[in-house]
Amino acid sequence: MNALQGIVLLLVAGAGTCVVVARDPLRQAILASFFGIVLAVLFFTLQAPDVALSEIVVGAVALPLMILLTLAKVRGGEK
Amino acid sequence: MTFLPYVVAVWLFLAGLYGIVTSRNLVHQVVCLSVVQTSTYVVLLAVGYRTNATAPVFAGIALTRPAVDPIVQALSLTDVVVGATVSALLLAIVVQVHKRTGSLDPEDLRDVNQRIPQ
Amino acid sequence: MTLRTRRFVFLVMAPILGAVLLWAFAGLPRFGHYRGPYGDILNAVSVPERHVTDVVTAVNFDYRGFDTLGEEFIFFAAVIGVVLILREQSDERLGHIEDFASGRAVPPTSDAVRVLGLGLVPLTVLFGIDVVVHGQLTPGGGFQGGVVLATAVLLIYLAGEYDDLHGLYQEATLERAEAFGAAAYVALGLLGLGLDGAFMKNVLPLGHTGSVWSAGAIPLINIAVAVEIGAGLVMLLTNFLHQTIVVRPDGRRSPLERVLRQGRPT
Amino acid sequence: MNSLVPLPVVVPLAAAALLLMFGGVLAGSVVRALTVAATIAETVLAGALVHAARSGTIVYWFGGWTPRHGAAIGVSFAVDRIGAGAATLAGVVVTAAALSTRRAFGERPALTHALMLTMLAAMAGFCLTGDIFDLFVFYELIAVSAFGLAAFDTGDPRSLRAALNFAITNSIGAFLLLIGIALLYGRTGALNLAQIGRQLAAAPHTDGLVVVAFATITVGFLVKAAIVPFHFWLVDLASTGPVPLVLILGGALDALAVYAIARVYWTAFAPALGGHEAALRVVLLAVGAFTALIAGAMSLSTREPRRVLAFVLVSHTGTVLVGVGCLSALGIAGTAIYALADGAIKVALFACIGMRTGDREEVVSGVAVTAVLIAGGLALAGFPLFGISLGESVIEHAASSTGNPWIVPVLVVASVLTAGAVLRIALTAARTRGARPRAPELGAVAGVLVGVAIGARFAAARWAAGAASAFVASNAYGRAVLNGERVASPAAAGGVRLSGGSELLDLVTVVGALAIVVWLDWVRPRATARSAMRETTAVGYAIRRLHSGSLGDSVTWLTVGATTFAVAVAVALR
Repeated sequence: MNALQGIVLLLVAGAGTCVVVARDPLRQAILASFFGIVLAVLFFTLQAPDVALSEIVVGAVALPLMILLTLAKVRGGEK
Repeated sequence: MTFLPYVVAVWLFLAGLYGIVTSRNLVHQVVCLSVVQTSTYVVLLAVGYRTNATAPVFAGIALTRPAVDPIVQALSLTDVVVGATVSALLLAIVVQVHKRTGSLDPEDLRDVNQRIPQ
Repeated sequence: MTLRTRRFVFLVMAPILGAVLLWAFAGLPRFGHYRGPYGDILNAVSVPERHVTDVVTAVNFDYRGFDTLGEEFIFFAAVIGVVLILREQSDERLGHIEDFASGRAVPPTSDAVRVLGLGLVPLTVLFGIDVVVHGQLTPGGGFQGGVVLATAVLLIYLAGEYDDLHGLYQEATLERAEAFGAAAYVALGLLGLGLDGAFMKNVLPLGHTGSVWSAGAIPLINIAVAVEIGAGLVMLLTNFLHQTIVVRPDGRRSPLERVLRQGRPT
Repeated sequence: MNSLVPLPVVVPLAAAALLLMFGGVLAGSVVRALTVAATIAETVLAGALVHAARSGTIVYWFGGWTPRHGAAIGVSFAVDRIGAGAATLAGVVVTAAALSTRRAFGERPALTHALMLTMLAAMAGFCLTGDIFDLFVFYELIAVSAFGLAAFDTGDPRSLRAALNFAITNSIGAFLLLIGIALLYGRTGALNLAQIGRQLAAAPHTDGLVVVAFATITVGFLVKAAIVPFHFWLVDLASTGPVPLVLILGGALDALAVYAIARVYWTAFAPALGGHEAALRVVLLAVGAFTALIAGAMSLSTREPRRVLAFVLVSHTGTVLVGVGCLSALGIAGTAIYALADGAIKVALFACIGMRTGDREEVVSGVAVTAVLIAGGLALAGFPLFGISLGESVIEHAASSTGNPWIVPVLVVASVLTAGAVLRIALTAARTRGARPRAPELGAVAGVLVGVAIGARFAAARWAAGAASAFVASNAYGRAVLNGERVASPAAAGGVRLSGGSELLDLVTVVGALAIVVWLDWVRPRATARSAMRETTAVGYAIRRLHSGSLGDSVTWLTVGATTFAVAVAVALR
């Protein structure tokens, strides 16, 4: 394992923990997007560009977007 | 050091599970579930990795170059799609739960109106 | 269980579960020492046998194409599920305006955002098509390209053109497109069954390795998948967006902007 | 004949896609008719495979990718009689469910029926596949199709909660399954079950990896089978979810999940773990017996009809697990008969109870309903006419002959409890003059299924012994899949003979069940009858508290169960 992989792995663990620890869903959505990007970087370093590309479009874009839309809906009703 | 990917995977699995168990917000719970799932991507890709090998894409490189395992990547791709779809479904249910109960707290969904026996 | 009991029970169990899992991982070959044989066989034979350069695509759409058929139907079922769950109930009115009765007006989308958003649409479409048709050559393919294509539609929303977009299609059209993508995958599988007795057999001419029309049925399957994923994802997002519609003073609606401007709740 | 093999999966999938494409303009009754046509087609195709597999396992390679030098490069279906029989059962049950959708899935019929079809296709693939990742894909397709149906009743927060619970716990189960698959793949470099079996057996000793891979994969299926303590989602869903979905879950899905445990064990693990069989057997039997007993007891804690049936369902899945857990051909044979007859009876019972879906104060009544409920109760009690009695006695025999005679009293008690619970609902139905059931087709469905359950007594018994012997022949399976040898089915020798049940035990169970009804409804205060929906005892209240539908509780129990099971397997195999 090279140093880059080690660093990215630790970043993944850290980012994942932050996503869990963040109890405010809006902040969590942004963190989840960041987590998706870090994961994609990890997949690139593991020589998996196909998976990395999917993770970017899904984990960093589509999923956070759906979370934001859900929050838009439920926050509107909380007022 | 070479054990790090698996430690990270176990960590993500348990951290996400902890989030689900202690969550007070359904959206948070759904996101934690997706964190649990990322542990499976990490395990799969780590299992198929080979040091100093290229990606299994042979555009412009010799076929004899050592490459990492393409199978686990195909499996992870499926896994990513599954994860996204399950999250979408869960979020849709969460929207409806909020519409019906006005709350996102999973604890508010419990059965509490059962009569206590004398 | 109370929250505290739950946390306590979990924190007792989790280290044991973690230890058990690590015990198992210790039995794997050391990281970086993949031993094969499955992946190595396919790395060696895919390029000569299937005329692809991206082996992952050959695995996904040919050697293990049946798995991917299942995967596409997982997506198919999920989209149907979301449409069902978010369908309008008899006691609901379109748009749930009452949910947004905060009394605050949402400012209209600025022209700059609109121009930028719409300007990006053709670029995104081109990029999406590029990702789809080069699936067998470079990383990417029908799934990733389909998501990118759906994003192009999303940009139109972002630019605040919801009403304009809404005129472009009806939900039934999207449903048909999604179903068509899924059905086309099945049909390509049946082609192999009909011509050579094996479902999912790639019977089309393989072409020259490295060209866009190579690898037999793989590009066609990629296109089918892109149609299904693209239409399905637009349906997913439309349904979520539909739940968040707000009526703006000038009669236009912009949902996303509201979230982004609103920030954290007070 | 060979090109028939993929069709039980392909036909429903194609039908689902076409339904979505053109079904939007069709009337509900047309959509239902088309769906039933597709499910019947699947049933007939799977039934044809049962017939075709009588002379040995049929191996089918998708894309024509046959193995090279004993290494699989594609995905295979490996069809034997038990697998094809399970796919047939799935077809029968989904057909029954599709016939009962008029009230439950009245809106957007094309969409709901398309989901039922993808679910059926996935169940068929789940039964027929010979590849462990393909098994995972179908596991997920079943789940994702079911999630949308589970949350269909969006007006009812309890139903939504059940759907969330279902989706979250099943997803975690799927992740555990996938981790197990990754472990096996890292060790063997294979996804084909037969190839994994060979590679694992070639290793000199079993280590932590094999043990934990077995544990995580099994837990993944136990979650789907709703074995205690993974059962919370099912109790919630079966007591609030849409009836057609509950029919599928109760009639086939839980049994299929246990089937998958048997399939993976006999193909991938048995060659390597064979030496530890006795210890492993005790673990599996203990889990199954615990489930049968605990859930059976809990089924008497409430009078809410669907909730009672939910616990009955869990209890009987425990019995199915006991049958598989015997790790013998006789156990598999008993399980096959039991699952077929029990599945049919449970569909009939849920069909009757679920007629008045939607309102919380469910009152069932009517002569036909009462008759089916009484027949169902007697069937569960082991009335000799039904297949359940034969299946259970074969399972008991299998457990005794593998050195675990303690299973016999456990299963008898579980039968007494669950039969008593069902007879209590029948009694309520007979005494209540509530609304008449408004869906005559459900009565017809129920009648047919009671017939199936009786038929299983005689028809299934004839082939179960031979089919089970072929199912457990790991070596022959491996040769058929990887070497393309046409291996003749082993004769049903090997000690597999099905003897009929002991009539005395059956009598004891029936009398016991009746005694429970008399005790709870006459000897004890009459108050229970009046407040049918309320828990009236401290125990009932405690059980209700435990099953309050909390998502966090379900996942906590899942963690506890998974950890305990993994540790137990590890200790047993040391």
